[in-house]
Amino acid sequence: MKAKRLWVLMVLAILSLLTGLTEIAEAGGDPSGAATFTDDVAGLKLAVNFAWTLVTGFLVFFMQAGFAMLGGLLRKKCMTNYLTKSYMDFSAGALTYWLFGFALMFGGSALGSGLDKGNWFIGYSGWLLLGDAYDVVTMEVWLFQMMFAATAATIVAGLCAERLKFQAYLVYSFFVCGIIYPIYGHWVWGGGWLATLPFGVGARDFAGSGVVHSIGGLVGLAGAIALGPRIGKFTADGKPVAIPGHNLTFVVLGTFILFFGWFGFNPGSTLAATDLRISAIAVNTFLAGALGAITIAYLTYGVTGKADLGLICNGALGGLVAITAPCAYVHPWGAVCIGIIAGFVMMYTNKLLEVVCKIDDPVGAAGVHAANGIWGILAVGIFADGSYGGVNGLITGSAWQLLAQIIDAIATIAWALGLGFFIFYLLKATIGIRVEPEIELEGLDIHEHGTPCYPEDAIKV
Amino acid sequence: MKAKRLWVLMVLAILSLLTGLTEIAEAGGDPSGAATFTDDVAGLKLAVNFAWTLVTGFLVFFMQAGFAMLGGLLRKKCMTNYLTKSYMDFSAGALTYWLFGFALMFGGSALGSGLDKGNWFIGYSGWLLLGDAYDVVTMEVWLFQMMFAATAATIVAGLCAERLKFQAYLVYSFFVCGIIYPIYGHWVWGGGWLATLPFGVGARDFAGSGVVHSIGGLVGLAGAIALGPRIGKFTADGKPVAIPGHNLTFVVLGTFILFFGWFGFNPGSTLAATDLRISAIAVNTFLAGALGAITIAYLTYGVTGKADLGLICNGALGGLVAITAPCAYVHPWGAVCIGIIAGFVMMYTNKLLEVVCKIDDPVGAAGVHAANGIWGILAVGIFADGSYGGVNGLITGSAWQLLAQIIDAIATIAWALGLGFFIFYLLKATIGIRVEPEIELEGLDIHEHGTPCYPEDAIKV
Amino acid sequence: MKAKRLWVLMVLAILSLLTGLTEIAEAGGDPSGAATFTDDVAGLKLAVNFAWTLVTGFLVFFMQAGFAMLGGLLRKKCMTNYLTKSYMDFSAGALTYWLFGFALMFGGSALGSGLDKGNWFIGYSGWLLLGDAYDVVTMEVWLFQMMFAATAATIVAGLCAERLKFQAYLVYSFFVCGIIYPIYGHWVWGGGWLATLPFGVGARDFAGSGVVHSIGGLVGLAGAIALGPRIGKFTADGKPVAIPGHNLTFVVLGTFILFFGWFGFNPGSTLAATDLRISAIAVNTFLAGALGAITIAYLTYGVTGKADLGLICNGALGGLVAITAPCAYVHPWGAVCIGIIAGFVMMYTNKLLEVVCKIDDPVGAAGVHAANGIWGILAVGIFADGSYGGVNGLITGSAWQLLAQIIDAIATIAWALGLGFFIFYLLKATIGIRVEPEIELEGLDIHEHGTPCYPEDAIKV
Amino acid sequence: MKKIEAIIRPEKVNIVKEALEELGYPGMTVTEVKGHGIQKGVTEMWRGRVFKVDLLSKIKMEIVVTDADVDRLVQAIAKEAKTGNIGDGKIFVSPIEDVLRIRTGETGEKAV
Amino acid sequence: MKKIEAIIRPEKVNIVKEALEELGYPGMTVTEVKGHGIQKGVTEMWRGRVFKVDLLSKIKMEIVVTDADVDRLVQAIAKEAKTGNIGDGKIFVSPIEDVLRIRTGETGEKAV
Amino acid sequence: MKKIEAIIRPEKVNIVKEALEELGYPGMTVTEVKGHGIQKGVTEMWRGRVFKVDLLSKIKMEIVVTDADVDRLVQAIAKEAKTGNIGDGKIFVSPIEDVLRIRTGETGEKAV
Ligand SMILES: Nc1ncnc2c1ncn2[C@@H]1O[C@H](COP(=O)(O)OP(=O)(O)O)[C@@H](O)[C@H]1O
Ligand SMILES: Nc1ncnc2c1ncn2[C@@H]1O[C@H](COP(=O)(O)OP(=O)(O)O)[C@@H](O)[C@H]1O
Ligand SMILES: Nc1ncnc2c1ncn2[C@@H]1O[C@H](COP(=O)(O)OP(=O)(O)O)[C@@H](O)[C@H]1O
Repeated sequence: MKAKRLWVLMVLAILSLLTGLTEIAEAGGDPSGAATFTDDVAGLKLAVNFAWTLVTGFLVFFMQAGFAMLGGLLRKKCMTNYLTKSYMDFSAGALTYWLFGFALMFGGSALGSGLDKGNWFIGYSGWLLLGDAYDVVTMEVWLFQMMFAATAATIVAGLCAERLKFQAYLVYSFFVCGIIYPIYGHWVWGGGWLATLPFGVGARDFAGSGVVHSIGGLVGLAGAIALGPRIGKFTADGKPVAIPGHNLTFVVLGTFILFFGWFGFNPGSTLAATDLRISAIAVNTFLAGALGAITIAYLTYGVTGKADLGLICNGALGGLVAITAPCAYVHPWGAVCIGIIAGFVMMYTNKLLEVVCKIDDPVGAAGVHAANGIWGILAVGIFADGSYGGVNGLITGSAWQLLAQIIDAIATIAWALGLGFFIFYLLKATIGIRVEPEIELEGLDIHEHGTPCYPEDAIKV
Repeated sequence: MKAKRLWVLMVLAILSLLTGLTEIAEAGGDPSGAATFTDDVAGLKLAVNFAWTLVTGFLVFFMQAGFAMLGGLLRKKCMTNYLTKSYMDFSAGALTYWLFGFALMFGGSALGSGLDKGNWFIGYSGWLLLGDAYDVVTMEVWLFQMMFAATAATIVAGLCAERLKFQAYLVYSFFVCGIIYPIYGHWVWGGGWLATLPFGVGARDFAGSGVVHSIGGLVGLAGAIALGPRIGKFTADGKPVAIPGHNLTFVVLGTFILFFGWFGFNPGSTLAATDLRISAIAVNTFLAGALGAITIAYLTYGVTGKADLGLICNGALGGLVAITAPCAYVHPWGAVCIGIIAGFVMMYTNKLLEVVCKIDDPVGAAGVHAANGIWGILAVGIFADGSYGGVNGLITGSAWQLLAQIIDAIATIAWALGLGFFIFYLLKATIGIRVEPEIELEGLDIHEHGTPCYPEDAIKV
Repeated sequence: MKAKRLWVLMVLAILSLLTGLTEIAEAGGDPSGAATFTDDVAGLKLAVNFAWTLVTGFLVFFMQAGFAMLGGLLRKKCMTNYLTKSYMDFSAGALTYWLFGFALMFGGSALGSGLDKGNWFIGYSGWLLLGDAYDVVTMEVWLFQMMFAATAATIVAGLCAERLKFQAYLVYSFFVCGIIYPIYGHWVWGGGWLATLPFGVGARDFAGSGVVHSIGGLVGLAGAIALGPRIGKFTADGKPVAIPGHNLTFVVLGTFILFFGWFGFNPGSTLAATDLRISAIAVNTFLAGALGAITIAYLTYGVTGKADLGLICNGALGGLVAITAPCAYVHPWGAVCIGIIAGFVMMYTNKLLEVVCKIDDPVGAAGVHAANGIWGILAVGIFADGSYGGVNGLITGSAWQLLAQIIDAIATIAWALGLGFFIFYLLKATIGIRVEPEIELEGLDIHEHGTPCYPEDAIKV
Repeated sequence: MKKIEAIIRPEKVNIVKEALEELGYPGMTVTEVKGHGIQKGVTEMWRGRVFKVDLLSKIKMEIVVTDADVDRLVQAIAKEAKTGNIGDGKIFVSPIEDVLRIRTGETGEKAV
Repeated sequence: MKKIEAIIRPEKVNIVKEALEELGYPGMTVTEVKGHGIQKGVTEMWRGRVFKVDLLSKIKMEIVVTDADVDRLVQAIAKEAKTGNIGDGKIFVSPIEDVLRIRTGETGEKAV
Repeated sequence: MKKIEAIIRPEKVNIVKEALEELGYPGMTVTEVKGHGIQKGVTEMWRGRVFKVDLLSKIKMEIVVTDADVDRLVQAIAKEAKTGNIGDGKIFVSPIEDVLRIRTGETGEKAV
């Protein structure tokens, strides 16, 4: 009887708490959109841009599936683990970003109702989408930006694959989505100090070569260094050994899905279909991705006589990462140049890291995301042709913008590597980040998740 | 010579029949849209909403691919069979729905030209999109709704997998798409009795937790009961045995595709981008799906020390099913609560059905679709915050809406389980529903389709 | 020191060249869209149609992933090769189309700024999107059309699979994307002679049954003939032998992705959401695809007692190809008829080519794309109901349109087969088109790409 | 010592294993194989074309035992694996000259 | 009775099987294996890095026959499986002490 | 001639192969198998339900050698494959009556 009474009380307490929340929620903003939409040109403009932003946001969401499929570059025995991380990335990210990441990033940006408080370093309004932030415009921005946050976290999983403890993963992904990404994002997109640098028009990173890709790639790089290479990745005398993955069809599918999603990522970043530059952005995105792939195809075919499919996929992604920052500011021929260079940047960064630095990056994410993210930031300062947003690169004869971009690049590297090392070494010193050697040899799947990914397949010789 | 003449005559006859059809077709409506679209704000509004509804409808279509990929939860030897059913579901469904399902469901709804006849129980106009129904608006509605009908049928295939005769499948899927789903759908969305209940604003099921998911899940449950468990699913003394599937990568891919499609399913159900609430709907959908997954991840990790990937995917889908009805009516924090509870609902329903009721549900669809569909219907009555459509749940202090939702839930269960049992037991008594034990042991693929799904792979030990 | 100076000079030279390009680029057009978009109904209309065209274009892009997945119909040992070709198709295609394909096809079409020069046979303006063609409207058209060009090239890869040299592939794909496809496309869509035939309203091919699918399929057919069948495809006495592929799940996934993409392909071809006929187009696309699949399901089930999944997928694609030309001009019942017939066309074309002509088409692309492309062109002249674009088919009692369509069909066959044979036999006589028999037996993957597609799987018995 | 090599139907593996567990046996090694004896194979279909698959999936179970155990185990396997239809499989017995248990280094009968 | 164990190239399986069918043989069991003898392996590439694969795919065919049939079958296999290049494989012959046909329970030579 | 048949842990394949390479050996055939001896198997989980997998992945290495080489190789394998825990595997030695090298047609000891 008593227990029952307690239950009733608890339920009542929770309900009244919720009622309270609701009242706070109704403090401001326009949650239904009824007041925001008006039956005229202004209202319709809003509707078109809502539809555009949401649909492109959905495409960005789908990129998560693409990242998951890149797990084909790993061995069967670790695939369940990688997939679980892929899946948790955006799920846990969504929770963190809703709780405080969004407020840290866009507080003070005034992009929607309830985003009024923030300074040059950090935002602090819009928590939990409560109060004034319970507004259709604010939620539209939230949705699109949330998708980006999830992408940054996912990149880390690739670099740390096949050896990272699941527990350590849960902790770092919290930090990436909740702290490292949003604060840096605030500097560039939330009205922070990088956006307002006094050179050129301030640092510009249209869709996030730096904000999303460099940050993710560099934190992951810190993780890969802290973890050390997989057993067997280097011979006793330090020569790198190939560790083939298990399914190139998944890799190609993943690359296609990512490419598809990138058409949301870049053109969607206008947040407006009424900004007709979207067609140029889409064309540039397409050309840079295509040229990244072609460059690698001819490079590998030319050098070894074999067109290397795994690297071609990496090349395409490298081109896409590089065009992400400059996509709105350059001419299609600029995109072609950026894509070609991106292929080389991907290729030689990864070679350097593997052969010289002895870093083990199982999926090649460092070259794709970290290095090409930086290249993308710089490319704005080189190839911007002045036709959009007043951004003028070297080719128009001005070097100031490039200066702003260089500062942005340095800030990115410092912030992401710095905090990345801090977190990973902290975790290493406390809960530990690497699984036991036996577990690594037998594969993480059975030990951390209880099941192989392909229960009917035998383990490889 | 004679045969030739006969042919000519037949062709002529068919052509004149077709000409007749065409004339009927031109009886009313605006098939080209030239009269419907006007070059002003009203016309543009229509165009924006057309684009929105069609694009989101396409996303819903893509969910079929997601359902197909969930077949990774089954064994290799039955995969061709499952895929064939997945594929036929929407194909056969399209035919049935075009012929009469749509007319039964939306006749009388007045949502478009030619949908004028229907009563509280059933609609009866719009057959074959002929006559007045050959209209751009009516066809827009048809397309979006058709996608939903296909989803309902697909869910059944999962519950009956690995043992259902293909022939029996062809019959039941006809009934689900042509009768069970449309008539119930008419009650809720076509202006039938549930929508007009005199409590609250009448029963509300925004995007179909009940209409699509509960109906599909419950009919499937009836099928699973009528079929009995797969050979080897329970030991002699009734203990459930794990039967691992064959490919978790497919399961994760399927879940991602479904999640992606859900952004069409829920926000698209406004049929209008000018209803700016779409941003809130998308945010709610995202959060509930994410929280469903997180709940299961921590639950399984906490209890067994292993994060169970198959269940995490089920958890995500459970959260998405649950938010489908209330997505437009609740605050993001409501979506978070609904998602968390959905995780538990999925988990414990499936446990109950398996351990206590000895029902064999190979993919866990009962907990995901049937139970969370019901939970979604009820959640409207609890968490609706009054900000949209005048729907007020418990948290605003009103219980009337919850009453309407409870009646809706009861009607759903009675209708779907009742007709489900009727059809499956009727089929069992006539053409038979279950394959021979030898076929089941060797796998349905070779016997019913002539080919294994992976011709180059060996069968598992 | 000297080398360094040379570098500096080279960089400077390149930069000044680029600056030059930029100036040319700025010669005309509206690259930012700021002048094109106006804040009124006309501007909004443009924005809606931009959003529509781009989003549907993205869906068409995604079809590339679908084509790649159809590789499940091939053997494991050639999958890396097929995937590489799939990937390179659109990448290399993008480059070619940007350089000159687009100018050949749409020069003179006046669809956007800078597309002013061209005649009845060929266009010649818009090269590299430079000068006046650096314009948001022109780039919008470019993006959408580019996606189509890639599709045509991809189809060829399927017909030539498992035996074509990678080098030969690189050459022919250049010709298809850069010459064969664009020039023919100019005739139909760029204002060339077929579009302006003096019968009916001139030949009509709404979304490209002929332009994309027949061209691709027929060039591929020429390739398959020039190559000859795979070793073991026919017994010594000429009986065809089944060569099972490796993964039907991929095939089904690919078919779903293609179907999904087709909703961009067809409805997007209006290039305008303000053309409300898009809803009818989507409905017709859906029904024809579904009926193609159903026809084959019942046909194979009826004849052999087994529903053949590989053929069902082919049937669906056949229906989709066939409806591509007439999708905008017919009533849904017409789409149903076209889809049913498409199933038979696919089935018996492939049988004929295999059994009688001894042509080896590993994925069945000839029946799907070549034959159904022709059927689609003709279907316009039969089923067009006069409700859209003034196109009247046989069923309205007029035969003139059918005459125009027949001429179009003949032109298609002559152009594609003619040039196809020319190129493939030229290549055969020069660099060779077929790999050595040992390489074919061991699989192209290791020899041409260095890696099997599934490194952890054993080769089949 | 002898090696018992049983080729059986895949669907019989579990029941045979249970029967053996009751009798006790030192260990087993299992391989996925394909094969045919008198059995003619099945007909499959690929994209509408019928063909004969004459190598069917079977399971090979290898058990190395001391001479004394051979008969008992062979009989048990034969009993449980039997359906009476062609395709039931065969059991081969062959000599083993030495055994070494890697974990302990023991050899001969006690290592079995 | 003897067991003939032939390790051959995967692409030779069909031609060997056809040759055997003409001669007549009691049955066979086929396994996918990997191996190397003198053969040095092939070079593969993974994401740009070259490596040597020294275990190549081979097919193991096992045929248990009466002593009288051994030579005939071994010769036939050897003839058809030969290309003259390294990697052609080997044939091993080993003793089988007993055979049991599960379907009928027959043992010894008549069970082969 | 003898056949050495070693059942070892998959993760030990490379190290065993390297040890053998130093000693020199004529060739080997490797098969993916599953098995158990004293080892009890591991516990897996499928959608929340726990179950025991008692057949674990192992690698079978077969090496046919002349009688003289047997001991050396067996000892080398035993040494490298050992972890001291159950599941290390076993090595079986059995007689081979004849060997034929397909490439050359040689038979007997020189064909090994
Ligand atoms: N002589 C043999 N040598 C090797 N394996 C054999 C032999 N005979 C039968 N087998 C194996 O046993 C399996 C069952 O053979 P089957 O012909 O069905 O047996 P039965 O003779 O009882 O009909 C075959 O698939 C094959 O793997
Ligand atoms: N001594 C051996 N023991 C076991 N298997 C062997 C042995 N020698 C060769 N093989 C098998 O035969 C296959 C062919 O060997 P290979 O070296 O190519 O033959 P060859 O001596 O004719 O060149 C190898 O892949 C391996 O599977
Ligand atoms: N008597 C046997 N017959 C066949 N294979 C065996 C036998 N005993 C062990 N094995 C094989 O050796 C592997 C290792 O066996 P295990 O029990 O771990 O060895 P140990 O006796 O050293 O604990 C098993 O997985 C199985 O494949």
